[in-house]
Amino acid sequence: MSQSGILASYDYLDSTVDAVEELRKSGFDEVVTYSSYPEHHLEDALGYGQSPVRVWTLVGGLTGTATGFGFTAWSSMDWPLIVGGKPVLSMPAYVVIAFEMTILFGALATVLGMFINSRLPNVTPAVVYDPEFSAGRYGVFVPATGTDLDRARDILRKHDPVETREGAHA
Amino acid sequence: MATATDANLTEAQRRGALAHPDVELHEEVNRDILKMLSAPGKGWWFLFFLAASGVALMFGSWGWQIYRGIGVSGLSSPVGWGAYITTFVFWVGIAHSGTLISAILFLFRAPWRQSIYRMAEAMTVFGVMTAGLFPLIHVGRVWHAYWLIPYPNARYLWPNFRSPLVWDVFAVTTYFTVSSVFFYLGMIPDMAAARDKATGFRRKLYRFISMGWRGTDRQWHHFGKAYLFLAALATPLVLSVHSVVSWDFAMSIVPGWHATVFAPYFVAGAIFSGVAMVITLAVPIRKVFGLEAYLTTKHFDAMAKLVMLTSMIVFYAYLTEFFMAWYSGEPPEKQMFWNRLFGHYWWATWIMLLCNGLVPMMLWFKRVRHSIPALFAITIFINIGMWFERFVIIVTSLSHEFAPFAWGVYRPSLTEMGIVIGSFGWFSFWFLLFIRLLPPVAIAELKEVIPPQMRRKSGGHDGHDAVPATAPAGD
Amino acid sequence: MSADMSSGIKRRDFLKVVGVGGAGAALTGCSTESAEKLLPYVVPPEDITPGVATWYTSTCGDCTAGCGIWVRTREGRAVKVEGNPNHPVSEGALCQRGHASLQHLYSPDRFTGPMQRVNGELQPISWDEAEVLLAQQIQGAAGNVLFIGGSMGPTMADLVDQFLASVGGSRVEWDGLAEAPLREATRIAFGSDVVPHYDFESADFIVSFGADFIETWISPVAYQRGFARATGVDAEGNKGEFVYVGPRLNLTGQNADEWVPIPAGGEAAIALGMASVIAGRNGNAGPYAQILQAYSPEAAAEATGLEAATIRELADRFQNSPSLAVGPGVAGQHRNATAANLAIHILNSVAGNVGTRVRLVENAQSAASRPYGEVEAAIRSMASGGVGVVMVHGTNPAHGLPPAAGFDEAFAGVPFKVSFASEPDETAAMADLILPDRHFLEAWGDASPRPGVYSLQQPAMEAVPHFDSKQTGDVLLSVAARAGSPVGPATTYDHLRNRWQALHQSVGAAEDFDAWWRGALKEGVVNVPVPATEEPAALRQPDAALIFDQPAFDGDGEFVLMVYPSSRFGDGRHANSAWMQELPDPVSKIAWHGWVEIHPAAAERLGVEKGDVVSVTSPHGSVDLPVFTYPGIRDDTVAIQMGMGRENSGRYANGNGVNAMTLLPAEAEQPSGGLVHLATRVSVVPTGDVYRLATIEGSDDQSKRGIAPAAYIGSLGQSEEEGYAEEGGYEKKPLEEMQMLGGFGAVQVDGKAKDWPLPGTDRGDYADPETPRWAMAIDLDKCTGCSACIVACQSENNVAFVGEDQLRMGRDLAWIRLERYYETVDASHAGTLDVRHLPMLCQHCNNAPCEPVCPVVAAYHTPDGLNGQVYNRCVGTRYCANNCPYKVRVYNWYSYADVPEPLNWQYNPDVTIRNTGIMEKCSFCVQRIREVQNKAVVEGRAIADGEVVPACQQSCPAEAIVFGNIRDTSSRVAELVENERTYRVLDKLINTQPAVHYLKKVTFHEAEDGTH
Amino acid sequence: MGATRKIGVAAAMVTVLAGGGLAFAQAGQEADAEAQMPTPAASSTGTNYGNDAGIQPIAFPHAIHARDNQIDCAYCHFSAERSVSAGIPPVSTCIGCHGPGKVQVQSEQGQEQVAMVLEYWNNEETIPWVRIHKVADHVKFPHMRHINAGLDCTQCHGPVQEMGVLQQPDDAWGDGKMGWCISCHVENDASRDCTVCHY
Repeated sequence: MSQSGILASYDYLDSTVDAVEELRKSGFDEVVTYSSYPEHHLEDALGYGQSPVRVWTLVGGLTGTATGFGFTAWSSMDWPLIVGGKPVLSMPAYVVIAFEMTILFGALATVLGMFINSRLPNVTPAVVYDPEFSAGRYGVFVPATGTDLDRARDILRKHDPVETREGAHA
Repeated sequence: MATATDANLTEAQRRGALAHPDVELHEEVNRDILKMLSAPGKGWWFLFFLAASGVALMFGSWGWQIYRGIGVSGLSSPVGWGAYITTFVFWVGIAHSGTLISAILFLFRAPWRQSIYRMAEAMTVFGVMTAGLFPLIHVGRVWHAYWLIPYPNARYLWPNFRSPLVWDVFAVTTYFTVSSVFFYLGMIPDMAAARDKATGFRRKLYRFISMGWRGTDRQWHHFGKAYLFLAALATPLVLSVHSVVSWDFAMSIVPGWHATVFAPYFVAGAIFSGVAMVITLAVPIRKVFGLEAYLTTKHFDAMAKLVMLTSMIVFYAYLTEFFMAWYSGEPPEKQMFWNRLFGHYWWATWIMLLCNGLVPMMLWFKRVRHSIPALFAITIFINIGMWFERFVIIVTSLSHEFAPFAWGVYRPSLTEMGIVIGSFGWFSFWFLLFIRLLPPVAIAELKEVIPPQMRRKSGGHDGHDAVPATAPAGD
Repeated sequence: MSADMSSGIKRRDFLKVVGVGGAGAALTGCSTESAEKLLPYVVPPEDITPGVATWYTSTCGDCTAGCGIWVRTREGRAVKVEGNPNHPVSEGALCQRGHASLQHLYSPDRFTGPMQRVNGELQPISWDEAEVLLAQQIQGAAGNVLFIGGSMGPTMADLVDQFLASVGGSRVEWDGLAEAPLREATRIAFGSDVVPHYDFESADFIVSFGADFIETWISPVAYQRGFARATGVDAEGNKGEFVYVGPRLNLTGQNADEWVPIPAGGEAAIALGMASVIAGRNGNAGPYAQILQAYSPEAAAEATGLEAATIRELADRFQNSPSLAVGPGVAGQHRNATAANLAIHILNSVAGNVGTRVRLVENAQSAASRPYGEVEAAIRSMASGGVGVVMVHGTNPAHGLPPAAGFDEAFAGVPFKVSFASEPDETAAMADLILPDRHFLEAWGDASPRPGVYSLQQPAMEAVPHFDSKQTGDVLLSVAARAGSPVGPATTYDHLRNRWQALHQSVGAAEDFDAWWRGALKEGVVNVPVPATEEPAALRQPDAALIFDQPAFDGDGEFVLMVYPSSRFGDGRHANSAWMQELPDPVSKIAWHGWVEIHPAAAERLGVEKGDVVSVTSPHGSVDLPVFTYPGIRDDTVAIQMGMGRENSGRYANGNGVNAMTLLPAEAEQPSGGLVHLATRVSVVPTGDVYRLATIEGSDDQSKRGIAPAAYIGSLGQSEEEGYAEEGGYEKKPLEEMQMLGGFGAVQVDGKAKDWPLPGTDRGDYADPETPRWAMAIDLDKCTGCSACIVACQSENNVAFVGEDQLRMGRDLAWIRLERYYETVDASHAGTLDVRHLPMLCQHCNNAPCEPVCPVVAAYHTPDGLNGQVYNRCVGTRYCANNCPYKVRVYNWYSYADVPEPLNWQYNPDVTIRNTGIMEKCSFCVQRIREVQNKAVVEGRAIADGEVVPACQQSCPAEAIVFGNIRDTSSRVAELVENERTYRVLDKLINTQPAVHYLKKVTFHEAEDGTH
Repeated sequence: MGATRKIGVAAAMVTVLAGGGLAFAQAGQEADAEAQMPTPAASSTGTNYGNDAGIQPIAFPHAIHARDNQIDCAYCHFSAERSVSAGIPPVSTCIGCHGPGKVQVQSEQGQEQVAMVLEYWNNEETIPWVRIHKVADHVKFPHMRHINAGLDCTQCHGPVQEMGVLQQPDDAWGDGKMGWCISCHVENDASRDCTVCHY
């Protein structure tokens, strides 16, 4: 799903933040910013809430715990063999397995959650992307057409961008 | 020039400015780090050839061992575990620094982790990759080693989940998976950066690895959370893994192994050896790639202090072991520890005590902590000492167990030493590839602690001003 | 990866001959791809069922003791040798050499057929050609035929004598273990030209003047059993005493309650001193009264450095109980050996033991006893050209005689030399014609080991097809016929039957001969009753001049040299056997290589330690050997074992150790003519080299662990609490304290072992009371450390041998380790002696530490209480071995089971052969348990107590091992577990709850319990 | 038991795959057999002498003996009831029926085969039968226990009475692997202790 709009790149963080805030004030809610590092000023400017990734982590971890205990217990009872005079169902020993499964499942679920929430992997080539975004520049993309586009262009240009480009964003 | 006194900088940025006073621009970071990925010089090729020879030596020796039987090692009765398990524990220990630095220090917001954590994480992944081979090398019927993994089979057979070795399989594979994921996750933005600068094959490679990372606000948002949760999960994991490795020993009844102190003792030892190894590796990399601006004395100073702290914990654990043996009053325990100090392997024990207990005490002196050559030398001693620590724990205990008539000694064979030495080649092989193919210093995270460029200079002095969150556009 | 292991077992070749079934179960994969052939019989033998063992009775031919044996065969292969329970000599037991006879039967080094030496090289020829050749040579020799034989059964000896009478020639006998002085002394003392038979069982006080009746002396299996019955403590707490008098503790000496370390050659003085005390009271000395007056205890004390009071006290004890004195055996054959033997006879006689415990019926013992003097004469005759054809059978004088005897030179000069050796040896290496004899398990023969015992030897299998062998008796009969001087019967078998027909008549059996013969074959032995006691023979006036004083020793070295027979190789005849080479010597615990025993104090004087190589030089020769420091030898004596230093034997014997005989003079003792063994002094000089000995001994000190505690005889029968308090030293230790805190389950550690609940029963595990619970009890008061169990186990369980290099690394595979700890052994003082022997095998712990650590449950507990080891599941992490506190798990570092053909024929098809990378250990002979269970289920009955007998128990000559179902309260093992001496090794320390129970050794002194 | 179901599914898939493979292999073997053994095709009674007779020295038709003539298995495999091993009949057992002047075989192929048996007998040679049923060497299979428990020979060996030359039953019957043994032991409440079979 691609949207057409306008992209501006900036050298300075304060310009970028200013641009974003002005855009949002002007009613552009779907502004996308680019940066080469996690810049919380931008996130703040865009007004993010809690990430749903944490739910993935919790669910993954609990699934792991249940799997760890369940599987060890089931496999012990499936063919009960006595070792070392210990009970066939030696739950304390299985805590280790359950713990490791908790971590494993939790971690994998977290990564999965992040990928899904961040729309990764994203292999569609982006038209409006500047390789300099990964080096140090900041980018602001505003999906807009028609008069909105003109408005957005004005706001973006106001904050002294390195350049502006119009095109589609994946 | 950023100064730490800028009132408007975040705490992290202020600390970052202290740690990297010579790094000014985000572009500089990209340039300096990605420069390392350019065509390798002669020195790299020489090292790579050495490492590849080590790999050949290791797999050649292992192949010979599989062909002839495990008997080509020097292992025997009563010492059925020797250099292989020693090296296994050694590498697992090495592997601990990475996740420790990236996860625990991340959670504690330690200011000096950004420059080194990527290298440390790579060490973790390659360390586990090396360590993971050793149980396979060690078992007598490696072609049946997959029986340790619970997979559905027609025989209705499952592994014994009561065995610490099965715990170990779970712990080490979990650790490998999670640390690889962690390593990979942190690298995605940097791979995107590399992609945007690379051409040809490398561009394709990095494009594939970065999976279309653009650095959008949404991506950074979820990335940040995921990274935090992974760090939170990896922290208990890193503590558990070496605890589980220690339980391979502590869960047995062997005098010298069966001790409750083992889990913290091993974790501390792992951090100790891991951080020492980070220093050992960071010193030459810093020199070769000219990363003095990123790996500063402050970084080494901080790591040296961590080494010193863990050294004291480890030495305390040694003393605890000896004390408990004496206090227990049990002849097998007492005699085992007496044998450890003065028996057939006295030299190994004293190497361990000197290298791990005494030598790190030099780090009390600031001059030593700030001398890169001294740190390099000390950490080499620590690496040796920590290998011998595991050797002492494993071999002296087994050679002097409950039945006096069955006491015996163990001498590693040439094949065994070939594999142990080759494992360093195997580790270096991957590490050398890593520093040429992947950014060895975390670009994005470094930028996070380097004050961003601002259009509005704060009045008069040569620094960047803060971003007034609600300031109107000026100029 | 594992498929290659079956290549060691060539079923096809074997099955061509005999039949169907697995010739050995190898641990291969599940492949059915290989085109394995099943070869049935053309006509099935009546007595063979595939998959079911067939047993044949026979008589062991490995030494002159004549033990009756049972040979277990599977599909026609002999796979195990056991003692014949109905045979009065073996009574079901067997020594280590008897078990290892299979190694000679299947020795890969055996001659593949008759050979002729052409231009120095051996060339195969046919039996026809060989016999014709020999017949021609014998005709050409014109009556100058010399037959040098070993000790043979009566039928064989008779056959050889008939042959020699027919073709013209003479026979001499050479046996390195010949007891010529004993026989001569018996003749002088009592007029009976025999080796006496000794009854140990009825003695309460035994004195050995060096006789090693547990390892090698005369009839070790029978004597050891008698000894164990006499000195093992009984239900009433009675225990016979045993005093050992001699300069070196052999294994027999280690089992003594008291050691009187006299200088070499001093035993006559002590025996006479004791006899003089007794005779002074009862006047029984007969014609020796005068001599005894000269040899007062004081005189003996002066001669030997003992206290006269010690001798008097010994004499008192000797007189006051049913007593027996024996000795000094081959190792003590010094220049006055006949006198020493006579002195011991006098002692027995004055104490009234002759006729009861010393039996002199004609043909009392079949022990080898021909004097070396005869061989000396034969050598002279060969050297002077008086021999045209020499034939050597069953003996190896080129190795066994001191070089000074000149045998090699004289033998080499004989125009035609024939060897009947089945395996290569030093004498065969010089022979012109080799006519390989059958192994005794493939041949007919008989033995008469003691009065009234007639024992048959029958082939237990067809001759091993790899070797074109022929029984020497048959060869001789055939050659005699070809030489134109035939001897009566056509075959040895006919000859044997003829002779037994005479026996049939003399015993007056009711059945006709054929029925009686079949019965004899089935039983293996015919017993003719002899009187329980005989008229005590009176001492006769000596008819030879005898010197009872200490003998002369050659040279002026610091040490007296003892050359003693090996309990593994005898005089060297059993050396080419990997089992015997690999078996650690019961005394030194060293395998494969030789050593010289030196007292630690002497070693310190010399500045050497265990393993340092020293040069031992006598006036007759010099050898280099590593040192074994042994507190059980006087510090003025050193000792070297016989039988090693083979050069032209097979692959397992060659090059191990040195031939001790090269240090000895070739001298016949007078008047018996026996070869002197204790005749020279040696100097010992360190060479500076170090030899890494292959030994299983880690430490000889119990290190305060109470592994082999002992009980003072006076403490027996006192309150149980006290008995338990004495053990271990771990009682009331943290374990119980922690249990009181509720930290453990309902594991009870106090009280009797049998009262302890089976672990898991509280949870419902092992709930079925019908399921047996296997357990073992080992009485350490009976165990002598002879090591027969180790070889029996090796034979039963396909335990591979590993070779010296591997054993040196600690990789031996034996499932039983005979631990030997010293508590009090000190050559510097006479008195209490405490050597502890403990057979350490898998303890089958109920709380087995090895089980929970196995990642793949290859080690686990079976419902019938065994510590199971599933070979095919084993991955080889060796964690179980680490965690085994008893160190009884052994590991296949290589594929040791790939042995040269046809050694693999010995493999027991009921036991899986283990490949590389697999852990193994004692299984309580689970295959025997399952066999009995299968049988019982098919027959619809319960298993009786004693029906399951593991190989070690079956073999034990001392009857120290009892196996059974501990859940059955009436079983023998359950009864023994109730004994107050019962303890479980390390149990109090680590709560392993072993199924193997030991009964403490009982001492006559306040015992060190090994815990402090 | 959960595993049973899981494994059942897996087994079904394996069976489908194996079935195809087996058919393929069989076709190949048939060609081989024809090349090696010119004699047997199908007998006049319709009994197949077996499509892989080539590997056996004599194309022994189990069907004629066990089905047509109702000869008990234990008549020839004489030790199955009392031994761990079932026993391969000695040549004398064959001769007991097929000796000169005894049972006459009708078919031409059969006569040829009997003639070969007689040749072995006259030469006093054993017949080198090729083993078809074999458990791994680390597995102990006591025949007598199974016979005693009332098992029919065909339960493990397949419908031998329908076979010409002996062959392994297809995997649908049982693959002879451990899971198969265990399923039966579980069904019949027989011991699942490891050392019952492995020692």
